[in-house]
Amino acid sequence: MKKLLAILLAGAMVLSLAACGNQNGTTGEAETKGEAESNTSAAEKTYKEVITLGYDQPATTLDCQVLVNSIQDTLYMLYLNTLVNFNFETKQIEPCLATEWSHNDDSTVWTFKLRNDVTFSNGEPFTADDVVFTVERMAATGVSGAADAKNVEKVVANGDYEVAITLIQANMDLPYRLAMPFWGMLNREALEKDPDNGYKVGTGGWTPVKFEPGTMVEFDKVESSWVWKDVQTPTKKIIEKTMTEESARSIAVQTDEIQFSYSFNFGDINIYDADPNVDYSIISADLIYYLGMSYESEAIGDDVNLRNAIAYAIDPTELMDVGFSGKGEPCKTFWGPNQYGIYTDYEQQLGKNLDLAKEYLAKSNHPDGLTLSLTTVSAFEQMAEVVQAQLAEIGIEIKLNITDAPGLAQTVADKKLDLLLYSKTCGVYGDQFRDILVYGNTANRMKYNNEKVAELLDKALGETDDATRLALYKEVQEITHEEMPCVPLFYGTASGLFRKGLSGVIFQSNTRHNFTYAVCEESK
Amino acid sequence: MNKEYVLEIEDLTVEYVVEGEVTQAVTDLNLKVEAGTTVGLVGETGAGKTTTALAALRLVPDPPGTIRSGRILVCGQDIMKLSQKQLYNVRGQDISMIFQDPMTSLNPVETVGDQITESIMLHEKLKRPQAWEKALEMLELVGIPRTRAMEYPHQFSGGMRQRVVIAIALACNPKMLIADEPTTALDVTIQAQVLDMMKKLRDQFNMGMILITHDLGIVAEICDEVAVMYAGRIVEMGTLDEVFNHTRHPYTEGLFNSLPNIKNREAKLQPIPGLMPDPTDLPVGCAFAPRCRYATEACKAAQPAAHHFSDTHFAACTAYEDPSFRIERSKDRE
Amino acid sequence: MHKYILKRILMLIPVIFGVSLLVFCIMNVASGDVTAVMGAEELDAQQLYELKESLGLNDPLLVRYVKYMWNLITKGDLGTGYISKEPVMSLFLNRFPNTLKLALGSTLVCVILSIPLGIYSAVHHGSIADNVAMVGALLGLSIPNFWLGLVLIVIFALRLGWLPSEGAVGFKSIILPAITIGTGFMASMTRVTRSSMLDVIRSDYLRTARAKGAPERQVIYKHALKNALIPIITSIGETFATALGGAVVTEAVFSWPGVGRLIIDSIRSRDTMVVVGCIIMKTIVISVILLIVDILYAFVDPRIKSHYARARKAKIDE
Amino acid sequence: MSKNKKEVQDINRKATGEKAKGRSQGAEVWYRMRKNKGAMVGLVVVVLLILLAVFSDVIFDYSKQIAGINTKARLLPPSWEHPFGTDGKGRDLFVRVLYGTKYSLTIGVVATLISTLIAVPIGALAGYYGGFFENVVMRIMDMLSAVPFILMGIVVVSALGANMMNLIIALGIVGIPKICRMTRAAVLTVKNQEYIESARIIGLKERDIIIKHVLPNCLSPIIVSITLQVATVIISASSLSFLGLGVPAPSPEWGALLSAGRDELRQHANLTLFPGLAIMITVLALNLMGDGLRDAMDPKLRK
Repeated sequence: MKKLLAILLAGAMVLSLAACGNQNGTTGEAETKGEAESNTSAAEKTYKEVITLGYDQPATTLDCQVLVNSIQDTLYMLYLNTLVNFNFETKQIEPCLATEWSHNDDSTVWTFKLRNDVTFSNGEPFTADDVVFTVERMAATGVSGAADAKNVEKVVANGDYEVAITLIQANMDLPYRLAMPFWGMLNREALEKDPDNGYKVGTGGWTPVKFEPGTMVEFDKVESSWVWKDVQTPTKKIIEKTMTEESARSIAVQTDEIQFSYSFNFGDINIYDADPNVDYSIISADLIYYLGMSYESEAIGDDVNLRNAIAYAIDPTELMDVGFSGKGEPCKTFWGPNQYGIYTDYEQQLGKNLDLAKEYLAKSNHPDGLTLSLTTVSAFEQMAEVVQAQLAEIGIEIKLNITDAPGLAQTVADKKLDLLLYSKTCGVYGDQFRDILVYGNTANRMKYNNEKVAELLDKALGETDDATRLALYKEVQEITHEEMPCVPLFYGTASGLFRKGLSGVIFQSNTRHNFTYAVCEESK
Repeated sequence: MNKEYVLEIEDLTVEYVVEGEVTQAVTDLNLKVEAGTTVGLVGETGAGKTTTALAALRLVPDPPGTIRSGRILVCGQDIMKLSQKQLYNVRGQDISMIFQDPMTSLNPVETVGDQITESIMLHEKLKRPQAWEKALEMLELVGIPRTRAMEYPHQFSGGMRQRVVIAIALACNPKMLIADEPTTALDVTIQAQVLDMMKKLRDQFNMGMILITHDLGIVAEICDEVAVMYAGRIVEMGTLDEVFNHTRHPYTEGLFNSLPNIKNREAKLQPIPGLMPDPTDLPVGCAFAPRCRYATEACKAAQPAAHHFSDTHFAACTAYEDPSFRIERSKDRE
Repeated sequence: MHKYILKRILMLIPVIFGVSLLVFCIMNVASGDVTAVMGAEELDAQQLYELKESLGLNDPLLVRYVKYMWNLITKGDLGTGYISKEPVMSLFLNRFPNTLKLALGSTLVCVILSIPLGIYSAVHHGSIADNVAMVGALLGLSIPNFWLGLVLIVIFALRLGWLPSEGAVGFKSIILPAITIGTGFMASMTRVTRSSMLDVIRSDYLRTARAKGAPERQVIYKHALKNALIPIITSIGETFATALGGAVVTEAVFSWPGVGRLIIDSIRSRDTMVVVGCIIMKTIVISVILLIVDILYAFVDPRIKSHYARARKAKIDE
Repeated sequence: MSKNKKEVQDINRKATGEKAKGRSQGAEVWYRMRKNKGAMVGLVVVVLLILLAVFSDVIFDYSKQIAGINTKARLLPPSWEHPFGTDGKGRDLFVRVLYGTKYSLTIGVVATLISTLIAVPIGALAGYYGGFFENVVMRIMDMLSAVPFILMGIVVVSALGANMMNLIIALGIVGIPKICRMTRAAVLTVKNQEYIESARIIGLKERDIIIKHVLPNCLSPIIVSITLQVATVIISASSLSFLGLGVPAPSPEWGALLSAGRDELRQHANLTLFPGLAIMITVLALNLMGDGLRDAMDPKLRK
């Protein structure tokens, strides 16, 4: 068990969580401050009624079906529940609104049995009809789960507490997908009555009472929610604030103006080590940083030798040093770190190997080097400079094209993309890399088009036998390791700086932390 | 009998230091003014008249001007020794000044009434309403209807503005008034009105006055005594009659000669030849020597001493070393 | 006077048309569109096209502009944000008071620091003090806002704990951001004050005031300053208008929910409706403020007021 | 100097007697400038900066010192070996700040020049002629200043691509409204002076009146705002590079250095302090020189 967990469990509040994971659970090896917490008795402790969270990205909507990113998902988890949940600790799907679920033999029809004791924040009971409404609304206007919803042939409620979903194409990953926060269950009556605010009605432990887009969101506790059946917390209100300046946000934790800051500058760790009132947690995240090489770039095209030459000229540790003060895990394969079916023991391991790189370059169409453009977003500019310097060592001159997300989309649309330094969240289910490896999806900015890979992924999706499914995914990774559409660089980290007294937060490697059960002691 | 002097200036020397060059504006100037009498200070522009006036109120702008030496007694107090605070009380109350160009002497963004009231409030312990009332009286005294007190300077003509300036100066009925060419900027008809008013006010308040001008006509009309200045020094001083009818100094004679003689139309004008000397390096001897008809070598050698012709009349001219010396003008007037 | 005000307000209309068209075109030229920010990673080309269709992004520029202006003129409706679906008017209005408070605060800080400094260096024209004052004022301009902001936070919020380091709650939260922005404007306001005072410092009516026995402080701060006010008021008006534009960097450092950040976030996410709506509202507010500043001239300088009075009287005589 | 100017000078010399220090207009201004200590300091620093900018490629080895990466020597504090310390990628900040002069000075001066060359004539004409033309110009300026400069940056870069020239164009356009409004205000105050009236009476063409009489007299506010504008431009470049629109890496433009050093501010303030100082010194020098020039040319200030 993690050292931190042992210490915190010895703390006064013993929180046994029936449903959704446990307190301050962290996944992967966690790096924390680790000093033993002074063991004051429960009576003396007073708890904050309001907990304030500081995030760097603005929350711009509360309609879970419109937008997906780490801040939006974090908020959805407060006021919405999904049918099932994924426990990042045990790597298993756990019941949430649905108590049981099963699928027919070719995994095209999934049936879910629902809890019968759940009510929405507007008092309406949670029934199968709400599940039908949510899936239909996502299919009609949704963006976040549009890909899943399009694959749904029909969704039928059998009675109040059972629902059957029929898929067009079989998909073993459906439960993992439905565990995503943006698949929170919405209430039909609320949305039909008030389409503009109905999506704020959820079954979660909290409900948004004040929303200033891009600035702050305020949640009040919903005492009636089923979430509080077995566990009570003294917190009455949770506030999320947008604080884009990282150093100011970290200072706000030290002055107790906010109790949690999402991500902080690892370069300043020594300051936070010295501050007795704050604690931090850095966990490896399901976030892969890669160097994509576009097939629409005349210079690169499908020149495998050039691609491998570039791959072996990059030293990811230097990128991690510059970007994240050395924090992170170099990649061994183009796959998620906790993703089902990861395969890493190739005989030619990744990592900087100048001789090999020069060998490949000699065999490529541009033996004496060439000039390429490297596109990235401004947040990664410093790392892009490192790539620029590293590729210069093998005679590849890099012109940097720093832009923002829409600018990147435009560069891809204008077919002006050569190299792309970007990141991708990668979940735990097998099919996660479909959007980047299969031609036609937005995430596949490299326009990688390999029927074999697409075929393998489709087969794996419906494959019920575990061993065969793993073999299929192994073959996919071997192909990408060979053809190198993207150079996998390193896995990022999810970090948080918080008050010493904060507990009950479930840190999750997909960077969406669950604050439902957050509790914070009043600092002395 | 000891006359009651309102203003006594003793060997005043004022210099301007500009980019290394030193301009001797005024050198060893002595001047006394009794209450109720008016001294005319006459001379060409650049003779140091205004500097003398400013020195009397210690208003010479510090950089670049400095009062090198001299005692200046205003109603018996030597203002050179006064602290800044005491100086504020003296100015406007014991001694005040009127300036040449009415167009720029008034604060354009304040009403006329306010500007007079401010002067009163500075010196008399009156609350605003009473001070305002007194200001209206002053306005009427200088011939401006009290209804116009709320108007701004740009709504008045040149003459009216000069009346306002005078009203401001006399608001606290000072004992000494210095008028620096008060009517030069006005046209003739207005000039006469303003001068009459000044004479009436002078007698009414029994004020001592210095009238700075280059117009001998005005001097004749209003002044009791006359002092003629040339290149920073007083070259001749005496009563009106003595200077006008018993002129001694060649420069004074030159001034009178350059006036058109109404009686004798054909008389040729005799302007003084040459130009004012460069104040940054005045000659050792008499500054007027280069332009003086009677100039001798002695004149150029040393500063001319003052020769007294009566207890009130003197002229600083070396030629009078020889007692029989007479200038042209005084010959036929003897 | 009323005719002048009416004319100025009427002139706002072409400006609003111009600004909205300009910003619409600019947002159209700017690369990419809002869908790139909606996390639509998993959509394929067809779904992406439908999404753009639903937001009306596929219509040609002119159609979108006409539709937008039609809504604006007939219903006064600024439309809703693509992402937040919130009406732009409410987005702007609930952030605008914060920007107004901060703009007032920073302009006040700037005035309190720059005007005495400007007067001081005008009175001591050419001396070392004059140069030092100018360098001091320049310091404010050269130090980037985020640098000064963070230094102030570390000292006053973290070390001393006197002031909050973030948010816009309560009066104390305005102090640090106002100082950060205010010092940035000091350089130009000090220069304007200094040069307008220099023009006035040698005028004759100051000599008259001194001859009255007025103390030097009163001569400078009452007589001289009042005559030098016009350019200074212009500078204050311009500073306030610029501050209203929102100091984006400072708002980010102090997490100040101002309009500046809203506009920048919307620009970065290409949410054209919010960008155009906010800029139109901002332009209206700034134009009104600059109008008020012009009207203020009349109260400060009677010559201007009488200019209007005379114009009105002349009209009556006709 | 043209021949007839020389003759005019000789006449002057004779008229005022050999003693007078007759000098041509240019020499007169230079003579007065030399007296003003501040202006001289400013001039020396500006000349130094220009030399540094021109010869930076000779002095520094671009690839090794400017672009080379050495992550082992990351974020070292200022020391003898690295007077300004090292940046996030282990490169010596002192060398990069000096080298950055080339970019920042060019951006600051050229962008301000563009704004001035466009804004001053328009502003002068608007102020001088007034009426409908002035209204149209002023409204266009209101429109231009309504567009946030960051949006202008994004558009120019996405339309023309991200390089230094486009950045300069963007910053140049953004600077126009402020200078134009200020020129108009200055011209308005000068326009109804008597000497303009008399210039018109002696039959000068309007264009000559503006160039020879109006503009020289509102030189003072123009010079002041131009030198300040250079600082604003350089600092705006830093906000643009924070958005990735500035001068593309690895060129060490001061604005880019500021934004790169922003995250490490708490423990490595030197990363932003020294570029900030460099900006201040440049602007201070320009200001002092500008003031010196203005005082020398302004007849009113001649004692």
